Amino acid sequence: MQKTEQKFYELADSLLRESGLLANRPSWINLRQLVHEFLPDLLDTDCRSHTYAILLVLLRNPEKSPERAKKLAAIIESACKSSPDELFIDMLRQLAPDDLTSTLLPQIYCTDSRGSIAVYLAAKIGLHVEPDAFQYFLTARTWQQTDLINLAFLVRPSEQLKVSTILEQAAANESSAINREIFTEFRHILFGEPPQQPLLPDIAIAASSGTVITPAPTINEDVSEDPPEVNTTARKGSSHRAQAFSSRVAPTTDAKGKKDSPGFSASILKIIETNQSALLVLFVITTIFLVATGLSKWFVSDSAESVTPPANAGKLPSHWTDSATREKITERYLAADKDYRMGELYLTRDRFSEALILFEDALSIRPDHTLALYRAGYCRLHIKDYAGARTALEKALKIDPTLRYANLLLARAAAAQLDNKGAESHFNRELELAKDPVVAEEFANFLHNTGKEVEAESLINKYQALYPDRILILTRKPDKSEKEEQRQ
Amino acid sequence: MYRHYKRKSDRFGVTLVEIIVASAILAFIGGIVGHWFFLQREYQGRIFAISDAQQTIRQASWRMMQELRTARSVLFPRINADKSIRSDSKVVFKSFAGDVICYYYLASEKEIRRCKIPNGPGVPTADSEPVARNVDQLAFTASDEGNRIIDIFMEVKGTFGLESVYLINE
Amino acid sequence: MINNRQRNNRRGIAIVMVIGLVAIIVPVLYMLSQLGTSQTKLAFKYHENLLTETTALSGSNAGISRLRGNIRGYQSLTNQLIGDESYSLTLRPTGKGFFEQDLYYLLANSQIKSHHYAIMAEAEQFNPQPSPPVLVIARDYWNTVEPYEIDQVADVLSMQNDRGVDLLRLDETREYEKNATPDQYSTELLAKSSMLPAEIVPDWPEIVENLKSEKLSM
Amino acid sequence: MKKSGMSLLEIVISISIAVVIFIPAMNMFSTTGQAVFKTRNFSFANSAARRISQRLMAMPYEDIVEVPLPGIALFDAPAESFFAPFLNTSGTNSGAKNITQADMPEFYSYLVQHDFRYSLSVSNVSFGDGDEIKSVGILITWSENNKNMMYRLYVYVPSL
Repeated sequence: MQKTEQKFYELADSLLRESGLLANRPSWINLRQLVHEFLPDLLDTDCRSHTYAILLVLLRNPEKSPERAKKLAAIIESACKSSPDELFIDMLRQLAPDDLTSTLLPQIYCTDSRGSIAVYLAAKIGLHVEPDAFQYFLTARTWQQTDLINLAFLVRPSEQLKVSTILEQAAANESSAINREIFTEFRHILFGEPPQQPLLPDIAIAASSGTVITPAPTINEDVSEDPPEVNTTARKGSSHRAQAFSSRVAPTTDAKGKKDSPGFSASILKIIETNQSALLVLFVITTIFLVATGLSKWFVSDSAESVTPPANAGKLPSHWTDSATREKITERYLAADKDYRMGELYLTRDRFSEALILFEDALSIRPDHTLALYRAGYCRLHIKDYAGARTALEKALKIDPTLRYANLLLARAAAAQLDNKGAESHFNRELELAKDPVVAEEFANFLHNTGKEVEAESLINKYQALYPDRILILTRKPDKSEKEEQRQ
Repeated sequence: MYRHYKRKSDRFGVTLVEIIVASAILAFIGGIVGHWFFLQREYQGRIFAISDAQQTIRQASWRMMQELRTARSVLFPRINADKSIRSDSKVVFKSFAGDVICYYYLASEKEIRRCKIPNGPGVPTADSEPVARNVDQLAFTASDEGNRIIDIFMEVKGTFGLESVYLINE
Repeated sequence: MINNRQRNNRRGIAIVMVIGLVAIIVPVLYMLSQLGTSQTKLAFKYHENLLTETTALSGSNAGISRLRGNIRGYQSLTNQLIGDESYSLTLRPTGKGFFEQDLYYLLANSQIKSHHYAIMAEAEQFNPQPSPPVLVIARDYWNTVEPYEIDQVADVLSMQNDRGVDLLRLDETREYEKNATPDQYSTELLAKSSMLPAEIVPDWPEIVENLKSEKLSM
Repeated sequence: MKKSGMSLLEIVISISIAVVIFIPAMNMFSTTGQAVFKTRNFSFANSAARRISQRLMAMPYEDIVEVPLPGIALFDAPAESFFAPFLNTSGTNSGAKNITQADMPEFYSYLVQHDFRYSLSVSNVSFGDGDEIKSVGILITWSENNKNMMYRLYVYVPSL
């Protein structure tokens, strides 16, 4: 039996070295006879390589028989799990396009390495598919760049435009962004500068680390044609290496097993290589984190241990920051404040003239002291210097338009000068700042006393509704004498 | 014919390698963030402690001050015979209504408590809830002859509270 | 050339980073920042609380000063200032005393944002001499953080009622003090010693002694 | 063929984003820490000012005098100031404690570290015959992150 097997391999090797269509080669008849007579079902399970397995199927089964297609499919699927050799590729070239479309092309849909290798093989043997097929291929799985380039070889050069158009339309109707992207990328590859020959997929490199597979120097564009004339020495060399490879790898056909041991560190390296930039960014972020940790430690630390006073301890700084208002406080500011507060003390006794002097003193140090301006206006109003009051109050409002009661005092000043319109507008402005019922009551009384009873009534009603707890009343204008009596 | 081979489920797959890379990065970031957090927790802890301490001091001070403000006389502590100041961990005073009120520090529980002793018939009653908890140190200091000023010094976890109350009523 | 797998990895990393940032760091920092802000807010609230009290007290002092300066009659002064803070002051006459002195309710109020502080006291202003200052006696100060409007009769009545409860109790304690002899008074108080918290007991005799020495006699 | 990985531009952009996110984020944290410590100082200044304001009510009117800036330190304060003597749990003057390194080390170091001081700005108005009123500005100053801070509290004190 072993002898027969040996005979088969010898005859098969010579057949493969011969040229022309398989069936027309001199060794074909002898080999076929051998297989039919002595090897009816031998080698089905332990064939030396996928190349011989295919040859065996071709020798045994008639063309277009379902059995032939089934067996071919099984062999090709198995072959796609490992790195293909040139001999096998040459063998595929001998297959009819019909055999290939039903056996090799379905493998392209596989998500694992089979898909990549199937595309590579199809490109390598110059298989072409119909233009409308590409959109299905592209959406069936995720595609690596290498696979896409190989897939581009499956497009007939004359049909590139057509494929592109179809993909463009498909992209327009596609909802998935990933698919649209892949369509576009494939179109770019089609019109870009493609490499001269199909690229061996990444997975194959990783899986067969160390094995070099010499690609064919030229590519036959047409499957139906005879295999191209190739340099026999090169062919020999490659076939030997391929044999050596297949004999070494063949016993462990499980792809995963192959990947694990020698491929792991390589794949880690690959991950690091491919994610170099991302890792760099991570490194930078980490550094920032660590630096920031140090910084925050420094910021937050309030070392209770140190008993050393600050460098400027006990010295008079140029300014302080008010901890409540964040204002810049200088000695000048404090000096003005002191005068202003002294003025306030006089006001506790209604001594307006003395107070005014002090407020003016404060203003001579700090002309933008809003409250001193307000108080100066207040004093001037009481000593009946209405014009002076207005100037001071308007100045205060210019600095701080939201200052409360300044508008009220302006209204009083205007009222005292019988400028009813001015008074009204100041009253209104004051009420815009705050809906103060006391101000509203005063305004309503002012309106009442100037003959605008209706407005006065509506204002008082409005504020009465706003402040139901208070009693707001319209009163008759108090007599001068009454006011004086209150003051005594 | 190609439509036949279309396998939708493969379209958005994630490979083992991707998961490994993603989790490695996540673990890396997690580690860094964790480390950072660990360092920050120390400061955070301090900040929280200070924050709590301040709140305790404010609440306790305000509560005691409000009652002391309208009180009529401080009964204890009072300045020493040689007119030097005197401090104690409790304060006893006659309230606005004439009753005897005591705020005292319970060292074993680190609490400030309040007790009301009726000036007249009736039994003393202690408040069920303490005025403040986690107080490390408390001292009431009398410094004036009129018994109308009482200083409060409190320490909660390294944060110090200082108060004085002037009794407005005679 | 960027292949698909790499692109997916990068996208994955980007997503992980973004999620890491958003899910972990941002909430933590937000929480921490809230802590800082809430602390500042609390400190400010307390500061405002104390400031209203100090300002109201100053207002009350200003009121006494007005009475001493013999600025009499119904007064309602808003927006009086001390520092940057304002207070309101109201002198509400309540009648005449035994010695023909004028009696007032002296009301001072300060408000900063939502914090109120009102001080109410009874003030007696004796008959003015040919010129001020006039003798003024202020007593029974009472305070509240309730937002009373001191220039409103209704609110002043409410304040009076609130204070009245404490004043009634004051009458009781005063009665008790007056009716007991010093020895009776101290004995009864010393008897409470057994019911006191342990912290007070050692100093109780001293406290009772102080109470006894200040006991009202008439 | 394009080159694998990220372009320099992408790296620069991602780093800038990282920096832009992390630096303010870190600042946010340290700001929080600072805020709490600042708040502690603010609250303390607040209560120190209150302590003085309350004591002003009880002390003799004529003793309320100007204390010019930079003021008197709260630690190692001279005798008979607002902060000295500070505590005394004994029955005699000899037992009085001050805010010194020896008597109250922790409190002392806190005050020294921030150089807490007080000043008084006194405005006095006399209406004659001993009828006077003072407006006292209580200024508490301290140092915080090399910044000079001030807390101000004003109070009226009438003569009796």
